[in-house]
Amino acid sequence: MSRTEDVLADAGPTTTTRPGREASPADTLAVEKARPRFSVAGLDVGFTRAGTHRRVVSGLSFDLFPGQCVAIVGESGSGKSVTARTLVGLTGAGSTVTAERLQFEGRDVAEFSEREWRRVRGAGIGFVLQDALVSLDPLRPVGAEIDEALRLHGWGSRRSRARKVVDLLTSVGVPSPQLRAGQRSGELSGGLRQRALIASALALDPDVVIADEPTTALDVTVQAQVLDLLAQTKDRGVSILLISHDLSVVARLADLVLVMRGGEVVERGTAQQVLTDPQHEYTKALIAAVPGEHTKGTRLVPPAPGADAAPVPAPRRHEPAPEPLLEARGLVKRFATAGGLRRTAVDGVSFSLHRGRTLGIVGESGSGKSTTARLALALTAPDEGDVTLLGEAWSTVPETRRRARRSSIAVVQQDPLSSFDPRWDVERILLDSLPAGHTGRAARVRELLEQVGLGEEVLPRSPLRLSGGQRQRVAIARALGSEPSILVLDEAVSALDVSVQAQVLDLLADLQERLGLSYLFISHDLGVIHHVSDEVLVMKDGRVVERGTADDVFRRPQEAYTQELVGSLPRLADARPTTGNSTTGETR
Amino acid sequence: MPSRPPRTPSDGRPRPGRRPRRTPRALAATAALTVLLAGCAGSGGRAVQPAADAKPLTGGTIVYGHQQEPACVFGGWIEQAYLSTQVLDDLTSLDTDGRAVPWLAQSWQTSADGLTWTFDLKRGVEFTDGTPLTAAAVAYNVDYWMNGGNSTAQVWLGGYYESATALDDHTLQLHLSRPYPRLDVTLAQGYFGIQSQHALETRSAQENCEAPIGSGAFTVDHWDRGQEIVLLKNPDYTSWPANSQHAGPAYVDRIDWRFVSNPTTRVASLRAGETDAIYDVPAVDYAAVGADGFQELKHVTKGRPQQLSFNTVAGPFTDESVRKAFAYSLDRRKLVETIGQGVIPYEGNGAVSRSTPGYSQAAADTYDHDLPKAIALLEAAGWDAVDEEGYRTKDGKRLTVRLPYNSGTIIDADGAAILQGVQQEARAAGFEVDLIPVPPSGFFGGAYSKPAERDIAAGYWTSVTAGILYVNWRQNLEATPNYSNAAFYNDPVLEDLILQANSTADVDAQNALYGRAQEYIADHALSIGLFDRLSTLAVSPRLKGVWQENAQGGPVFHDAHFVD
Amino acid sequence: MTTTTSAPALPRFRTRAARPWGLHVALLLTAWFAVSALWPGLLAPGDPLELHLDSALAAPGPHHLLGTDEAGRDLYSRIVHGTAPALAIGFGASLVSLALALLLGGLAALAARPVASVVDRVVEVLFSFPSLLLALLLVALLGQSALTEAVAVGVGTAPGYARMIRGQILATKSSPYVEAAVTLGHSRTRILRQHVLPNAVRPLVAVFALSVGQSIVWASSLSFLGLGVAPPSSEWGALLDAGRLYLTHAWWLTIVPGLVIVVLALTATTLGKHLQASLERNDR
Amino acid sequence: MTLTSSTDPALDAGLTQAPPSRSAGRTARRVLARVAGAVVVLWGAATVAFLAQVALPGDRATIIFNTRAGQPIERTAEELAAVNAQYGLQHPVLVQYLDYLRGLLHGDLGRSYQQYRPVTQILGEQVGSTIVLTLTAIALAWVVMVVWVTLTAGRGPRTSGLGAALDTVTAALPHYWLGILLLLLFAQRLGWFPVISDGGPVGLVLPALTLAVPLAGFMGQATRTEFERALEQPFVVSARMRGQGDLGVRLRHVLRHSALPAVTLSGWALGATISGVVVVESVFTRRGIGSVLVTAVNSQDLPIVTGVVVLVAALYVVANLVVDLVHHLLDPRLKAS
Repeated sequence: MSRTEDVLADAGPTTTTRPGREASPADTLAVEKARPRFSVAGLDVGFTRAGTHRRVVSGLSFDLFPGQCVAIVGESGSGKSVTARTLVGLTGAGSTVTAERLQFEGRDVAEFSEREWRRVRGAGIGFVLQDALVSLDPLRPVGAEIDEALRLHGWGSRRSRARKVVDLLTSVGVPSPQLRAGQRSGELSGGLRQRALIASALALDPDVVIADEPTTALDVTVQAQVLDLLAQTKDRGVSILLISHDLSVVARLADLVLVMRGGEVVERGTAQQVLTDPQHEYTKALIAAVPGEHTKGTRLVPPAPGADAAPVPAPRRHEPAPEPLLEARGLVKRFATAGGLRRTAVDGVSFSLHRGRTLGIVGESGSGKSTTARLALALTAPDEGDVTLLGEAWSTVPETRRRARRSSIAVVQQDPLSSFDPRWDVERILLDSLPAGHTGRAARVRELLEQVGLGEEVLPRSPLRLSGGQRQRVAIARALGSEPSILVLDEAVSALDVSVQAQVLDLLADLQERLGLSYLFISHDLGVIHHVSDEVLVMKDGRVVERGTADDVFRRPQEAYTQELVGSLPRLADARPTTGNSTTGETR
Repeated sequence: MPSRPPRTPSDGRPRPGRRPRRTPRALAATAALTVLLAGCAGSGGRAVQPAADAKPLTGGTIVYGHQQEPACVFGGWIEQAYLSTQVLDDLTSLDTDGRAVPWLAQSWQTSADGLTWTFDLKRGVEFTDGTPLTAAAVAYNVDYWMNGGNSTAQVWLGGYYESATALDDHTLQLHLSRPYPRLDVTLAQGYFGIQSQHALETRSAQENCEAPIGSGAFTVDHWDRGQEIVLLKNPDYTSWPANSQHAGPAYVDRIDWRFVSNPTTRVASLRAGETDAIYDVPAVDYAAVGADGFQELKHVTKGRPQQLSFNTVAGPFTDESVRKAFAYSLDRRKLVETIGQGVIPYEGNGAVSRSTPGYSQAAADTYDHDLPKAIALLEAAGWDAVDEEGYRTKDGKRLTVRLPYNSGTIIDADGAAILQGVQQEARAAGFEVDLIPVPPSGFFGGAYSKPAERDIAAGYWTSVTAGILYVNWRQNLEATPNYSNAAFYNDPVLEDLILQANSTADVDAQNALYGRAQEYIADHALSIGLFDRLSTLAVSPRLKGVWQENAQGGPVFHDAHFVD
Repeated sequence: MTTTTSAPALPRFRTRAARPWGLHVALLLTAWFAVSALWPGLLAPGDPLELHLDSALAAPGPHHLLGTDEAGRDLYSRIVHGTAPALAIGFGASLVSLALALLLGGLAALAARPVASVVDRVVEVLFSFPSLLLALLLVALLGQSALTEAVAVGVGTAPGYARMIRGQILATKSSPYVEAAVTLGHSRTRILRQHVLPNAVRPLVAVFALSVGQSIVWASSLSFLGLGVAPPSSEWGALLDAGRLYLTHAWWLTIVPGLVIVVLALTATTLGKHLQASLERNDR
Repeated sequence: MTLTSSTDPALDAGLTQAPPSRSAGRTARRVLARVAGAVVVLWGAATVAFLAQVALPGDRATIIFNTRAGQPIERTAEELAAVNAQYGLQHPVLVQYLDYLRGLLHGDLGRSYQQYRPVTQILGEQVGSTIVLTLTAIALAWVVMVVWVTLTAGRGPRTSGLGAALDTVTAALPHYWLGILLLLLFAQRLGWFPVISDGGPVGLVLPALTLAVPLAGFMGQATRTEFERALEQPFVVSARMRGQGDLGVRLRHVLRHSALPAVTLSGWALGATISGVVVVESVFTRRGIGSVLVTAVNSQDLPIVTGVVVLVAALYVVANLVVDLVHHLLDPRLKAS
């Protein structure tokens, strides 16, 4: 067994394989007869930074057969992306890679020179990263990016490459490809640019496509299109290694699912097996933590080990009072754009929020939901319409008169860190949120911490030194400081890992129950909205396209847009039943 | 001073193989840096001597590196006089003995009462615009100066000049109100260059400023401001002065009169062969440049040396014994000789420099370094207390004296260093000298020009005779103001002495009178000398025949020629 | 003029944590400069202006560590004693610069529309003056002295910082934490006092360090042109200018003061960068 | 001919560009605003320069007279009256100012007190040399900076550390010191370059280097940060995943991104470089507006000083326009917004 330290900058890691046991029979699920395109056994990856060595992947093994999709699922820090990069020899500076076996097309990748790697990358293996807005060079036309893949591998002449680019864009379903080839990623919609990125990965017909979070940051409808595109690719016999944090995304595509945590695979099996009948506690918790229709009214995190493991129904909420706490009527907000044009961000939005209730606003990016939140908070004034708070005028009075009343409405933002003054520790942040003249301030701060489930030890710490979940809890505690009756939660859980998100969502449910809070809950995530909301507004292009109770909207959508939205939502239940069609892929 | 390699005899021919092969540049740079930091003496280039039998050439361009760029070619400043001399001819020229010799005037007489001067002009002289030199034109020039055309000429003749008349085409008469026997010598300065009357009358101020029309050996071709003035040979030159080394137009075709203000750069440019001659070799380089085979010319300008004048109407120096104490506190000779590297001559006389006719050695030797005497004088004058910083006080007031000086133009770097030495030495006696450098703008704007603003004035004033005393010491009276009286010293006795001297025709008698005036100034400690102002030139050995005119030490290129 | 070119005053630096020796050297040098400025007698007991006419232009050696000048003054003593004036000018200029920048930048970012746009224009006009040109004008206007030099350099470098402060305040004003404070019902003045100003001013600590180094370089440029502090002050720029005449014979008179200026500027820059990096580490 | 509008909504949605007529109007408005802004800057600069000179100590006529004569003495009233009349200095300041502005509008910057020539003519002779020097220096700085950063940025702690350290050191080098070192070494000792920088290209090398090296260091600091940031961007990873090599990534992708802040700096650098030019022209005995300016400030030649100020402000305005243009070329995203 040998091990090579690789501390050179940017040079590909020197990979050594060590002779050892063959991969266990369980690893090779369906197609033993075909040679795997990737064969990985006992892969360890570590990084040495500032003198300390940290193992980020341990003992990973799998085989990727033609036409098969292997998915690696895990939360942040699970080592899934490092794995993906290791497979193409770009683990990064200061990395150490060892493996019993690490073969591509039967060849030991440890033997690959950098030159060989460059031949393999793009031609043999295509790579799709998340969010083409940043994964395609934002300063170059997408056509040039695709062309680059062709050019680097000596494909054709300049003229023929230009034709090929158009063909490729056509093949991934990009309309008017000639025009699009000349545009930059920033000028394309999210779906189009992700397709262009995939086109660049498929340019040379690689046998393997590695897709690292290919749909993260995409709107749900676009996500569905991209997943379909990957499915078609797979059907052509291409092997796909899919990396995602989202179990429901891999459900559609994966034949084999590996669940990783802390660099180790905790569970492996077919998609159906893993998603419907998880064996490992972590997988179970992960699946349980995904909010959605089925979780409505339940806790996402089991109370404590040893206690009743079954989801406990969250206590029912108060009956709505007749008078709404917050009411918006016909809100319109326009913004001037750089060219001197005006864009209507919010167009005739009305809603009312009652005591103890949760109003969910869901929509894709640019639908105007965040502007609506700001209008509700009176952080910006509507061009038309008005907002009343506790029955009194809110949006139309001057800020000086609003100030005293602000204690009754508070906000939790998406990125808690940026919402804290960087100079302040937690104690100062919380003290600052208390109304003036409050007596027993220290006790109140402790009470707030207790309410959000944090201990006193965080008080002297800077938010920078807290985990994401803790930060969001501090943000919630701050919002509770003035004892508000309404919380505006603007994508408050969107940046969190699913298990942390689950904890925060449970916390919010508890607080609502205990304090009788009303929530204006804004999210792009239909599952979250379905989980938390009593009533739901679906927004598109600044307008409310559908409204109703959560169940009505999500189960029986009336409008075409809502139907499309709900239909695009990947579900765990979509898991592929078998891996049978991977053999058909092989015949290509 | 680090040692210098011995001179090698040279045959003037290129010596293949003697030049070291060029090493890779990086290596050379490193080596050079090492040499640089090792502090090896600066011999960037040694002059290649021409062969002993080198033949004189005609033609060619002299690249001359000068220090300061004046605003105009003709004017009242010495920098302008240097340039004017190339382009304009004076009525007279000065020979090495300080006597006037013919130039545009081939002879002249003074009337018995000394009030009328008659000049007989050279025949057949033409200005470069084709107009002839006539007595009327010269008379026009004199009136032009006196009406503001040249402020320095005005200062010289003001109070003496009455009128100029042309008796015929070639006979000019100047009428004076008082005798001025040294008029012929005075007229040899560059401020008295004769221009074409036609050009003065018809051309714009700008044209006459940039390219005055005279009858000189060169004409102004053009002026690249900030870089150079290009002078072209006047091929029809006929009016060379009597002390010229050859008859006929200039040998060289052209002079690039380049402005290189930094002294170090000037020397380096000469060594590198980028210039053929340079003005004002810094004292520190003087010996090395000469040793490396360049010809050096040195001229001690006549007139007022670099000196310190005391304010006699306000401040501590109104007390004569304080002035004397100041003089005794300084070891001026040692200071000047150290900082001046033995090149700049020490000058004890504050009134006129050693090269000025009538110079008084006695006046120069009045004050030696004598610290106890200085202290005794101060204590006698009531400055008997010493404060915690070592300065003398009187009635609780510190003995502080302000010494503003114009940095850059009037006091050069060496001068500034010497003034700092003065400050340091006077401190030993308990003077606090407040050195105030004033940039030219402030200086010429009249800052520190009033009695309440300064205690000491530093500066020089070149001239050809001790007549400069008249400029510097004439009383400053309501009716006849004299702002050039830097000591603000109004003393009819001194003024009488000077006026008497100015109008004394006999040279020895005149010099005796001037000497008495200098001693008067020294005895009353009105002004003490520091050093003589030098005008130095360094010339490439390829260029021969350059000499310094005797009025102000400017370069004369009329006789200059290259050799090969 | 609507400028899309933003002020370059504060390029973002990254400092590698793995390179602390740079910081250590800088701290050591800071200590040295501090002692030189406060108690020069400790490091150089001799009188910096004392003439040793017999050993003029002596090369660096055991007797005179860094050699002597044309009047035999000891260069080492002069450099040590010149620290105080050099630093005083650097600090003074930085104070003037940042105070002016704070005023202009603060007005541009916080004042009512008409005032702010007038201030914007003023800053723009000042910005179109190269620093040295502005400084030259001021020196001519106010005469030649250390104070003038500090003011001139300060005013000359202020517009860049003014833009930086304006940007900083605007960024802070629209930051989520200020918005969060608004939703807490805090008053404008409280937010300004509590969040906007402290956070906008905080990076200035690092900028100040950078600015001191820069100011000393600019000030010495003025001295070099003969428009700065005049000899016999031992201010470094003045030393350098005076030594220029002896460049080929006594290189130490020019090279050494220049080197000291460079080292000081580097020290200030290093400190500033580390301060900035540590602030950024705390911020994000 | 009939105009048909596209009825394909899918296509329409993709084409977000505004109709040409409106876009032209917008462009015209933007250009107008730009020009108005430039005029304000020029007017402000001219005014500040004028006021500064009016506030200068000392009587202007005296200065004009004394500088011409080379004597620092008081002048008589008659002497001064003549000079005052010649330059209109007897008028109230406001009248002088209005005269000055009127002249500016006609491209007349006045007449030099000392040289008796139109300032435009004086500056016209000098500005070429300065612009050549400045542009050469900026170009040289770019070349040096790009090569150095591309070679050293993001290459492991030792190499990048060395690269960054050199940036810092060079950025801290004062022009006068670097200039003197180069002059001493390469002109005086080695004789590779002339001591006096005349018009020729060889004489340009040392002055341009003197200006370029600190500028390269300064821009290098900003570029290096961006460069290393860009190297970590996902699009770099995807380019490498496509088979692009390290140098290819650096040159084809990263450089363009990292150049943006340096482009902004270049506009500012023109100002800094002009400050440096004043010093460099002095060190290398080079003609140009720097040396004219120092001479003019010293002799209080008001029309030249104000002329230089207006000229530099104009250069600044032009430089910023160019920077904007280059910005748009490098980053087409700006056009859209």
